[in-house]
Amino acid sequence: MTTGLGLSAAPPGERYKRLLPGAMSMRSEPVTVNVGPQHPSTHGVFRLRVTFDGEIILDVEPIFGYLHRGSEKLAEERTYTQVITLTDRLDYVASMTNNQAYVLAAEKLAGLRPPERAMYLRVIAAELQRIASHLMATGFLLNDLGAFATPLMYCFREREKILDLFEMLCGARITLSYMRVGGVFQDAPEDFWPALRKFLKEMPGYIDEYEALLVENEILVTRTRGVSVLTVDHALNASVTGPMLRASGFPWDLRVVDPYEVYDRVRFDVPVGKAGDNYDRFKIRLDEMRQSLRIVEQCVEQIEPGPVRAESPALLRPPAGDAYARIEGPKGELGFYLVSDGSIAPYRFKLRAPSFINLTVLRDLVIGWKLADMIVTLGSIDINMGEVDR
Amino acid sequence: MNAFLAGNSLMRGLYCWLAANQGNAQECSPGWQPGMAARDGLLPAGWEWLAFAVTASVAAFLVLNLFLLLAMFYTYLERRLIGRFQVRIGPNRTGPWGLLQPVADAIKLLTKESIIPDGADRWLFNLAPIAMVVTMFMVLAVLPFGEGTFIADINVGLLFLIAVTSVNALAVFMAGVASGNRYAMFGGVRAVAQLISYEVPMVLSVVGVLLLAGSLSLVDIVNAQRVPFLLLQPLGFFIFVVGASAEMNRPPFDTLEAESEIVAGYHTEYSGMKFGYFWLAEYSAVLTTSGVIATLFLNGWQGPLLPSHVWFLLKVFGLAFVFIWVRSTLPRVRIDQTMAFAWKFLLPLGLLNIFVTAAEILVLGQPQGEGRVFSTGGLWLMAGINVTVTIGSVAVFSRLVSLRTPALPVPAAHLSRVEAR
Amino acid sequence: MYGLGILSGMVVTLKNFFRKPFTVSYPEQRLPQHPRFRGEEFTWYEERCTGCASCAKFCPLGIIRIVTHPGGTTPAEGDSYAIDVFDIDIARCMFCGLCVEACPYDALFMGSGFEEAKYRRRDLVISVERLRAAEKRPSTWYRPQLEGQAYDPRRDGSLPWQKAGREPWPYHLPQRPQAEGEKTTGEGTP
Amino acid sequence: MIRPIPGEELARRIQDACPGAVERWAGLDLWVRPERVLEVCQHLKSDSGLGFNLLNSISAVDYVEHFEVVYHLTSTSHLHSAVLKARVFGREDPTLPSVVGLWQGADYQEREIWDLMGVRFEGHPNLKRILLWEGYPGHPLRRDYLEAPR
Repeated sequence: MTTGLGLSAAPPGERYKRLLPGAMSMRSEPVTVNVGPQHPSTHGVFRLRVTFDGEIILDVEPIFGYLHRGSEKLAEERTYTQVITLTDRLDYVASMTNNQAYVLAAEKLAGLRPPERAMYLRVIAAELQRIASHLMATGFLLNDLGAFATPLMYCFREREKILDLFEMLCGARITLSYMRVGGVFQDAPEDFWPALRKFLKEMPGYIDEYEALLVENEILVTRTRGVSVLTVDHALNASVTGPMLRASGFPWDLRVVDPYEVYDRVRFDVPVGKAGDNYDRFKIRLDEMRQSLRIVEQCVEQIEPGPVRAESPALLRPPAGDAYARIEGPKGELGFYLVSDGSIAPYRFKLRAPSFINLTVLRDLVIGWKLADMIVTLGSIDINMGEVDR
Repeated sequence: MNAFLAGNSLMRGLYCWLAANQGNAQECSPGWQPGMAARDGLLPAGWEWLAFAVTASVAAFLVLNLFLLLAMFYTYLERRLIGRFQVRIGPNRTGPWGLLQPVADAIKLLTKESIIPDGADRWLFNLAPIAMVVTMFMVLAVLPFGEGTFIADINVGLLFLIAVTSVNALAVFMAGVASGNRYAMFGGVRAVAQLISYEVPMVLSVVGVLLLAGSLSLVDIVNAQRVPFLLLQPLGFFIFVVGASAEMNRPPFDTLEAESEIVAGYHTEYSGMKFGYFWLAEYSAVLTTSGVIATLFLNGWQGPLLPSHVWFLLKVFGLAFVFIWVRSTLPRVRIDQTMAFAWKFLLPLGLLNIFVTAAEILVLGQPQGEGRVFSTGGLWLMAGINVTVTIGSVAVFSRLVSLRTPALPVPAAHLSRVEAR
Repeated sequence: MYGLGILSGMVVTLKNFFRKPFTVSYPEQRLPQHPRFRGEEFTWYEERCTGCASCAKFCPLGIIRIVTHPGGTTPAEGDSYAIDVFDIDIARCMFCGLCVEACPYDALFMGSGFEEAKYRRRDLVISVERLRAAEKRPSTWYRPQLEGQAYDPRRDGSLPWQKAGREPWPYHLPQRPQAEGEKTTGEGTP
Repeated sequence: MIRPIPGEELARRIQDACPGAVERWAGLDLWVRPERVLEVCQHLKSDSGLGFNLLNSISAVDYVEHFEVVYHLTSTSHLHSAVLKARVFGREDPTLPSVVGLWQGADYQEREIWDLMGVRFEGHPNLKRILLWEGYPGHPLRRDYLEAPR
């Protein structure tokens, strides 16, 4: 595996001519540009040191860490409940799924089992969050494609409704802190259910609208079909998970292959792409939104009244040991590895950040393509810097 | 001098008030017959040049400032309409319905610090915005805004128009290269490639109009349109509109300043009023280009009932609405696909259009004097043929031409080694 | 053929052109706020507070500072503490609501406001005087019985503290006794 | 369902290919000798009965007297998972063989562990700091790292 270009005394143009026979055909010098950390479409403070031959990318080195807040270190001196507030801020457009993955890990560690109703509420919240996260991803991907913020605004309009639902659930819109080890904090209020039903009724129409807006658009198709193809072998080898892996055509969804909470009681399809190009990565998110809606609908039908929180002490002291719990997050396999030494704070708190690991393939995907493609590919990976840098 | 004033109601009044005398009695004294005493102007005979200079300056001043007001209103309109397309409100804080937003913008830009980067070429850097704005305004010199309302009706009007609008490629390139910024460089280089490429199909598309009108003068072209040339030249119209949006770097061809790719492209480093000039040039380009399109293809200022100026403005703003609509819908075309679209798609279609139009003129037109005239039935037949040709050729070319370009082949050694499953 | 997909997209944007904008002009118009909204200012019932500082201990950021001295003795409740300092530094608060969850006597609630912007950081520290003087608009986060009474802090404003007492049932037990003035649960819910 | 392979079973299944590599097992975990990690992983990946083709995550834990590096592996074809652990002693220069050659997904994760925990991975082609900047003193996720340098 080659990352970077090694040390070479040859002038840069010569070096690239040797590495990429097609490059530097004119008498020109490679240009190195820092795309980011202040750039409109790097999705946060993210830097790509890119070497160009004209518009063609010869080499990319992603550089990050600008948003590194040391969450893993901070968690070591906070109680298990307090850590939930830290997980909110990891992938800040998908707080619910972060909460969910963390409380699953802590429950595994402490040997707690949440009541049924809590699990249903968690699944409903997580699937709504997945829709919200995919809406953000789709909107920003289309914005990166140059569709002047219009699809983004449409996506935000629907995301707003989901945030309203979250406000009903837990009083916050972004940093939710809704789930607790052993359940959820509070049962849904009575006005949540009609609002959720209304949303479920409206949303498919809006997804149709997104499809009509740009899915068939010739410009979009020409720009994304066949660009930055990720093969299944490569994806698996690079630990790529989530919509990116499924877009490559591999039906790997932890909700199906390793069902947690109540996913074994709902029926849904796993959409897969064909080619693994940018178009499939864009399209698969629209398809997954529909499936998420199906899951929420079934959960609303199945949910029964009951307690929403298992009895547990206010200060949780799990027995010494370790646990790794993972869920299918909106961006891929979201895992938490917790080590307990029997005290009130986790001894080690480790996050398997899907967008961090999905970034591994960025370099291989964009070399040889053009500047504009790189931006779109980055958008299609759907990174979130809060999660990448932690 | 007389050639300039013929049919020009915008300037004649002032000119005659200043310089009416025996020599120009034909134009200046209504109801004048040979032998009658002519009206007398302020200036003595022999000072017509001064009268002409004053008249031209006043007319240019008026037109320019009215146009700037219009452009200001247009920036407001564009932001407002894009807001509505995006299901939001748009600027609504300054003044009633936010109408004073452009004024606020202008004040903001004027009071901002104008930064010149260290690595910039100061001369070129300062010159570029001026070059950009000036070329945009020069278009106004030949546009007929209404019946008899124009600054100059030169007999090579269309050629002048094309020549002047191509200068903005130079301005953009100057800005891009002089900034000493790599994003600006990308923008500048893209500008040269794209703006020059789209000149070609654009020029080819107006050849059809020329053949039909038989004149390069824009006033003559308007007068020649008994039927709007949109009907007779749908293919030319399509190519011209696409080419024009590429020339103005409007979406979907805004690759020069593609904000998601190269930050702000060629004007990345500009601030304050220098940025304001680019901004002004870009927005006013929509109005001037819409004016040109209205003149060439939509009957110009002609129209029933309403005054000619109103018709012209209506057409301009109608076209501007379409440009805004397109901007709020379409994603950006990649630069190499933009180029491929110009050379592989628009250029052959432009040639086809010229060929078809010329053939139709030969077959359907009756020779009269130097040119040919058409019967009404002939014109409708021509429109029918051309619409069919347009749809057919676009459909055929969509199948024939692929705009996709493959990636640069990358040897495996340069990428990560991937073991099979 | 090129153009058909573009046209279908343009129809969608035109359709949205005639829709009502979904954004609101903030200071004049406001989005409806759910009573559970975890707002910026805090609501504190001094009568119920014993100065145990559970909230301070549970705060993930440690932004609550409490200083007490032994207060009076009432025959029914025994010794109590009087609060000297109750500083909440909302400049660093992330409104997670863990302090509210921790309070064993239901003396502290999240508020409902969100317009606490100040020019100086030190103005963002809510002191005990401000807490005493503040209008009581508790969020129903952690107040299921308020929820049941359809209490809306933005509409109903102040609330007598007796009504904000801890609900009479342990929240984790499956059987939930009927709280006073509460609607039956399960009605209309799945 | 993904079946977690207990440590004992996993030890039995790699016994033949890598004799002496296993240190101990407990529950679902299997400890291997740190210098044999690459060899064991190679076997886990290439053996047709095991086929661990997806490396979920690599984590490192600082137990003060030793570092423990944890590999979570999954096989997408056999639908089973395993937890592989390796204990590295010494605080000066703890070293493990890199598995980047087997799974590209280990690239950033190993760099992250080197950056934050200070466990070096031999054979990693580009073992640089990833979240912190070059020249940052120390490895902040270690338990004895008390405060950031001024």
